[in-house]
Amino acid sequence: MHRYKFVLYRPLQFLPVLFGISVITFILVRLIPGDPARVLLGTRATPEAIARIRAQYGLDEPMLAQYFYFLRNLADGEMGRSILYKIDVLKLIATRIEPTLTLVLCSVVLSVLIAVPVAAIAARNQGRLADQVIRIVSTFGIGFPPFWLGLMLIILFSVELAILPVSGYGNTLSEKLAHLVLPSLTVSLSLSTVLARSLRAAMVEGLKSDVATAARARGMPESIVFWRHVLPNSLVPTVNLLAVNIGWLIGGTVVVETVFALPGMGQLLVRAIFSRDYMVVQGVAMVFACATVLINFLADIVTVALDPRVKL
Amino acid sequence: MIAALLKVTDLTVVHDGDGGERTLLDAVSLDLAPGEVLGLVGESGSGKSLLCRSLVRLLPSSRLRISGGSITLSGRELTTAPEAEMLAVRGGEIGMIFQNPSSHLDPVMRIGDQITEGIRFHQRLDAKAARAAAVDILAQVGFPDPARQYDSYPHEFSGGMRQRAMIGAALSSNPRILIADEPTTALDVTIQAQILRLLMDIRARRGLSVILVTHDLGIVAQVCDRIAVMWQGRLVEIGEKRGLLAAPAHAYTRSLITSHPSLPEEDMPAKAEKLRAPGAVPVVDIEKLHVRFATGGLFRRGAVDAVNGVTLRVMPGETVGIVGESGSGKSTLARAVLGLTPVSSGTIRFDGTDIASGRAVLGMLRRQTAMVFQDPYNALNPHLTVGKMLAEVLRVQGKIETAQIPARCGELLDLVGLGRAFLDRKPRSMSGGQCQRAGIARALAVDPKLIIADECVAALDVTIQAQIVELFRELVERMSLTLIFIAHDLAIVRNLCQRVVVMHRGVIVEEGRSEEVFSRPKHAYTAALIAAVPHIDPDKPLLAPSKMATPQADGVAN
Amino acid sequence: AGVLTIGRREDSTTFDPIKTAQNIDLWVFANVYDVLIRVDKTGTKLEPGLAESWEVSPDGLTYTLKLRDAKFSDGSDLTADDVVFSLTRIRDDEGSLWADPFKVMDTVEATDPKTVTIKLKQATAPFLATLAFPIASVLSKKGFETLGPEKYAETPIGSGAFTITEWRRGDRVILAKNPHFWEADRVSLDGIEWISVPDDNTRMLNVQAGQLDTAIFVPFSRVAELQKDSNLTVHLDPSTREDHLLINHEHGALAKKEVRQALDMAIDEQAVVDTVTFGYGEVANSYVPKGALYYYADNLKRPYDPEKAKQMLADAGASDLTLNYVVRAGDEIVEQTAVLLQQQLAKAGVTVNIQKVDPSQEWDMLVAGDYDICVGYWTNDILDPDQKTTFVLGHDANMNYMTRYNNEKVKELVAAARIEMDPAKREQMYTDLQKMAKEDVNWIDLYYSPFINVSRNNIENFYQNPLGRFFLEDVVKN
Amino acid sequence: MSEPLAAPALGRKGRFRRRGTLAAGVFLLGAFVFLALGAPLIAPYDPIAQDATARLQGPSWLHPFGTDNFGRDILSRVIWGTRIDLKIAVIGVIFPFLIGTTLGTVAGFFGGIVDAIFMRLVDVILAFPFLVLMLSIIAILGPGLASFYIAIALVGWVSYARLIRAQMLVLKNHDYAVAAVSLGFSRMRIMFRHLLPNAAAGSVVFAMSDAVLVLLNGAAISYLGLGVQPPVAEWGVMVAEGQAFVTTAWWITLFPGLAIVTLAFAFSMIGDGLADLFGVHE
Ligand SMILES: Nc1ncnc2c1ncn2[C@@H]1O[C@H](COP(=O)(O)OP(=O)(O)OP(=O)(O)O)[C@@H](O)[C@H]1O
Ligand SMILES: Nc1ncnc2c1ncn2[C@@H]1O[C@H](COP(=O)(O)OP(=O)(O)OP(=O)(O)O)[C@@H](O)[C@H]1O
Ligand SMILES: [Mg+2]
Ligand SMILES: [Mg+2]
Repeated sequence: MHRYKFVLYRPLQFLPVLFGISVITFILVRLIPGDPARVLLGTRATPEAIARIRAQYGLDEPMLAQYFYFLRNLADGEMGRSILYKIDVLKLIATRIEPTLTLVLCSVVLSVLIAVPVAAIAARNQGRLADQVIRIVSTFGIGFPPFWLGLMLIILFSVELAILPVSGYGNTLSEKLAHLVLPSLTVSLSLSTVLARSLRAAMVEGLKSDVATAARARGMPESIVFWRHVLPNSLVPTVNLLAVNIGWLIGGTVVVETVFALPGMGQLLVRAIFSRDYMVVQGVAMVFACATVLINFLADIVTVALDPRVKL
Repeated sequence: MIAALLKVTDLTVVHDGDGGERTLLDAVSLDLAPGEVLGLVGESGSGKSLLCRSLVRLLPSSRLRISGGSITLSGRELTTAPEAEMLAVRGGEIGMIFQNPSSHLDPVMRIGDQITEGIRFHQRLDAKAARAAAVDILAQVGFPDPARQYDSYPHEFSGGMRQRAMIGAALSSNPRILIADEPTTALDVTIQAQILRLLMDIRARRGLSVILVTHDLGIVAQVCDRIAVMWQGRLVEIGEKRGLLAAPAHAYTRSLITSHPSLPEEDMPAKAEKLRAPGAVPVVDIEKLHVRFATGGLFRRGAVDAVNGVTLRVMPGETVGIVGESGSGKSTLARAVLGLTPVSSGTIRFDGTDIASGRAVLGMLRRQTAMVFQDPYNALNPHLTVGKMLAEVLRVQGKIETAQIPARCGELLDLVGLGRAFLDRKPRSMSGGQCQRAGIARALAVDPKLIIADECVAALDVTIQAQIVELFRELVERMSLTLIFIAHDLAIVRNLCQRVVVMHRGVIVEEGRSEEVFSRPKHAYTAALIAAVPHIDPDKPLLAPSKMATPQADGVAN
Repeated sequence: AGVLTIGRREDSTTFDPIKTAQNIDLWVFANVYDVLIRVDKTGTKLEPGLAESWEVSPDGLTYTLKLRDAKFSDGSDLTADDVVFSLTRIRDDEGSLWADPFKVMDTVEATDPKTVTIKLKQATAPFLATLAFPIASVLSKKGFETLGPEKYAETPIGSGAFTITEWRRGDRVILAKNPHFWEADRVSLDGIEWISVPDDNTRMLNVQAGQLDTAIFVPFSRVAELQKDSNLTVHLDPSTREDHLLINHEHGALAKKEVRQALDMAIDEQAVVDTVTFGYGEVANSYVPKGALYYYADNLKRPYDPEKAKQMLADAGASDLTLNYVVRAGDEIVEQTAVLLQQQLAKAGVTVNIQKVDPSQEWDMLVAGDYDICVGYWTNDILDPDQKTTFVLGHDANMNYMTRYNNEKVKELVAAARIEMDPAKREQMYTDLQKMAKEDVNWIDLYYSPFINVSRNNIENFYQNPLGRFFLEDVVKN
Repeated sequence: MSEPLAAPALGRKGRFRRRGTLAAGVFLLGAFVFLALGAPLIAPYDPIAQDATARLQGPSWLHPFGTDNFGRDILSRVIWGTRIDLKIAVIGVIFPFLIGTTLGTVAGFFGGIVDAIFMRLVDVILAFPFLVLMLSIIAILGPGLASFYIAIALVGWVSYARLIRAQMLVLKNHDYAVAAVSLGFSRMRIMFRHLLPNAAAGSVVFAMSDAVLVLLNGAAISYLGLGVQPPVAEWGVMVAEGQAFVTTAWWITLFPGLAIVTLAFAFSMIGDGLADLFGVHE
């Protein structure tokens, strides 16, 4: 089983990555002009009030000292306090993490569910009408901004047909799932396009490959050739593509969360950036980064599982 | 003659291009009796593979089409049979083995499952029974531990084992006819011999009919009953092998036979004279060379001793052949000599200077040596025309003035027998042989003292092979080159080289004048190598059965 | 009966009244906490809240408030101690964002369990109005001490009409009717959900699809369409919001009054009202909002006259004026105004360079004086004009709302008006201030606009007063 | 053994079909370039001229694509927008391409410690929430195209670098690379003259789909309020601004949206065509 031994040491490589991300976020958010104290106080701010708030959150200290506190907190498993919400950042994130996670998860599942059959149809009808139609439709999927697509989906499914909730998240599992259908669909429409294109290309190659020829020469019908030989061989590059895109996907949830009023981390992040809630930006960035790293790690495991040749 | 099992009459395959039809198979007729082995030979592109694929109606492109003739299998017409019926014929009646097992086996499916798949589909067995049957087949094709090896993946096997697995897959559905399209071209001689023997074994055990496609007349001579010769889409000649080899009717068959590089019977002492006087400085002087490659990951480190203590001296003007099975360290040795691979220990002296002693030496080495690579396509930059490529080398080497570069490029092409028209060609539009010549021209552009040719003919057609060998012979004579010629084809080395070095697992097991080594091999391994070469004379049988070691399934591919 | 769902742009940030300055929070406080003194529905008069009655000493320094019998949502009695605790906390807590307006309090004492006595350091006319501010909500001292500040800020104990049962962060705040509210029989709803739906379109669609009962922050562009929907009622409730164009008086030619006047004339406020507010706004003629206390209706409205403006600029030697217009990104209204003003000013020969920046950066630039013009808006927190007047004209720490406007006479008048206790005299003073500001063009008043909310027809009495308070205790859901 | 010689088995008709895709893509792109260059002549109105009498009008003969809330002609704005959007797509791709290709080439070629450091850097950037980076860079440098380009370049190069590096790792072991070493060519020459041209095909194809992603990123940034400065006509901004009117005046969003899709289509056709031509797949 030594092909999987990277599972043991790969996590060590996360550390420098997360460290790098913490440093960059830390510097970056503080380079942005704007002052959290001022945002907090609003138009009625007075200089004394601002100075008081800055002192209270240690914003008047030198940057290096602030970073040091940040690291020290991190070592204690804390991420500091939100200036805007006045609670611990980790607690805050804990209340917001679920919708984002489920959205990403549903989107990935849905994208794969869309991409595989679509790519299969396109590849098996390469160059024919079905293929061309899929190509054209998928270009639309990629070309229209998600905030527009999302709105159109709401108008169609929630207002006109009234079969799905307009926005928000739910309380029970089934409610949540119902609320996630349209957001995931919005994300999937663009993600699945990317996946389907790559998958189709791999499948077209696969159908022409020696492996397929050999299977046909053994008398295997086209369906077995496709599903048992071509598809498994096409999945590896697609999984990698998915992994690379996951960061982008997680980032992309921001817009979708806003359109669909999902109380997730993307919304939290945008509001935190605009109100210069440094600790929250940092915390969310770290969580996003961890998620990305973790998902890439999972993708590596899946790759190894899918392709016995791969060694990492 | 026994009633034919398979009968092909006037089979014609055309290609529907935009410029009209092109006939690829032109009224080919042949038949195959039960239990018979038919050898199909012919130059590259003559339609051998196409013929095989036509038999099971698996044409490589939708633009190809069977436009006439008939194929009958036990009296059943196949050209018009419905697709569903063909599913049963493919695999069930006619099994196929392909040239390149690495690409035809599904890399992500277990070897055993690929065999089971056919069994379950054709024989409708349940999973358990199918598995048992597959294990049985694996045992039949020579897997020493089939129950365990069932669960292995193709990449975990050596090339020879993969070819066995491929044969196993073809046998899985118990066909009556086996079509083997160049099943051994990618393998080295010893493995080739094993595979051929396995095929014959199976034929004997199962009473299969076999169509064996190959380039190598030696192979057909050894294992076939009848031989069919193809040339430019036509079947130009077919007949019982002895008769055909003794009295070839067609000009192409004759040229095939003459260009077949067999090991000569007697010593050829003429070459000995050319050895230079002793005392001259050796061009290459290798002493106790070790090249070790680290393998594995962080926790389980390992190492391969690719070259394990080689000492070798090559004198100016000498032609030295290095032979040995795949993986024996030949290429590594060559690369080390040219400073292309880091050396673990030992010294290499070029013209008396240690090449590890500084950049200057390396520079000199690069200006006085050149390498010709095994794979003619990969060794040329696909983006450069032959002319640009040569000009660049000449410019970087700076041995002649810029103004003379174009003229020199032309000369180089003349030297390797390519027309000047090739200056503007890119590798993609050239045949393998032409690419190889361009590669040689590039080596000559350096104006080297030493050329190392690493298996530079292995990938070529016999006829082209013969041309290239001839070219080298000429060059050595005309330009007083020193040549190190690496190959696993013993016959060629025997023809070209004065001295031969036999490598096995990173060490030199035997070394000496060619004629001596070949006629009186001292080392058992050398003997095995020589014995494994299929002779064009059917009466000189391939490899005595006793020599057939059981193959080991240890070969984890690199 | 029933639970009222309200869609709004953002979720609350905290329920600790002294730790936020965001309307989004204040508007919820109003129905969770009660205040001593309330502002009425018109937003111009004070009325009793938790304080049944109050007395102000003739020197204006001592306030005596009599508390009514009221209970917190946990059933405990509301006492003078709670009031003392709440008011001193605003002044003294180190995390308080509102300490400044309460620094004027010298002592706050519970003279008996139902009486609170506040002594001021100096007479301050707007003090009562300040007590009506949601910031001055009365917290439960005992509750605060047992729960601790953090927990209390999440699920507070108040004495308002509703009480918080759950806060799903980022999503919604769920309120239930407070049975202990002293006016409990006035309340018809079982509860309220404040739901955050950041996207304007989505929020409107939610109401249209019947998934929300009401939505606030209806964009001007959607009013006409929503009015056409027979299931919906669009509420255009008068507000104290005024949009204005800030001018940096310290930048070159802008220091000249004539130049600023010329700019005012170059701007066609009516066009802004028509284009940006779709006609739902009204041209502003004073910094005091229309309908608010002491608003001077006859204040000067400078006519739109680009030619004259051009002439005046030329006379002032500023004919090739180039202005750096800082625009807050992400605010549709502000961006649209910018596009419009740019073109209008161009007609008077003024080149306007738009510089779009994110909101907190905008604020930095204003503070640093790194701008020429910039659109801002203000909504009153309290009914007294003093707060805004001080910020805008009174030369306090804000450089007169970052305009750097400087007129000593105005400054003195602002200070005098603050301590003038006679309403008639005060009104005159504010009228003068409005005239003077207009003359000096401290900024350019653009327009007043209503609060626009939409509700489904089964919702009755959904109303927001000009200070932004929702009277949810009166809402009926059928 | 004849397989490698034969170019992909294609009839002339097949070749035409593929070339046709490429040609159609190039033609479409050419049309956009034409619109961009000829905008002053082609556009019927001034793209920023407001007309209070013609606000929010639906498509008509006078205004084929309708007008927006300032009475500006959408058609003219879409045509003028071509200038900005082509620039965004091109610049937003070229810099990441150049940076990514160079870094990827060097990392892949040298391997070892250089490559290890490089890969960690790539990991960091990949794991870094794109939006945080984008928003903060725009906030630091101020909104506007320049910041957008810089932000895109800082992030976008990673994809190219990864692609090229992977290719390099394979190609540098190819015989022709080894041959180049043995002929005494310098590393620079080998990396950039011999290996890079062979490694770049995949990236060029990817660049075509990347161009679309860049445009969409621009639109998303505009949606969050930090796009191009008004009153400049840019498709993403137009779609984002039109959001307010999407249920009442659909034409404000639809036409610029279609423009993005059409340009996307052109790029993707070119990408597909190039992929077939080079024989690479994404
Ligand atoms: N898919 C295809 N489309 C068009 N022509 C093809 C195709 N496949 C093969 N051909 C042509 O058919 C002819 C016969 O090819 P085939 O592969 O049968 O040769 P072969 O004798 O097997 O050669 P080799 O020994 O090199 O394998 C060649 O001229 C080849 O160019
Ligand atoms: N870069 C490398 N890393 C690790 N192992 C290597 C490397 N190159 C070669 N080897 C190993 O070194 C051994 C000798 O390889 P080499 O290529 O020299 O053999 P060869 O005799 O040239 O074989 P062939 O006839 O197949 O070309 C093999 O076991 C091979 O797996
Ligand atoms: Mg063939
Ligand atoms: Mg080798």
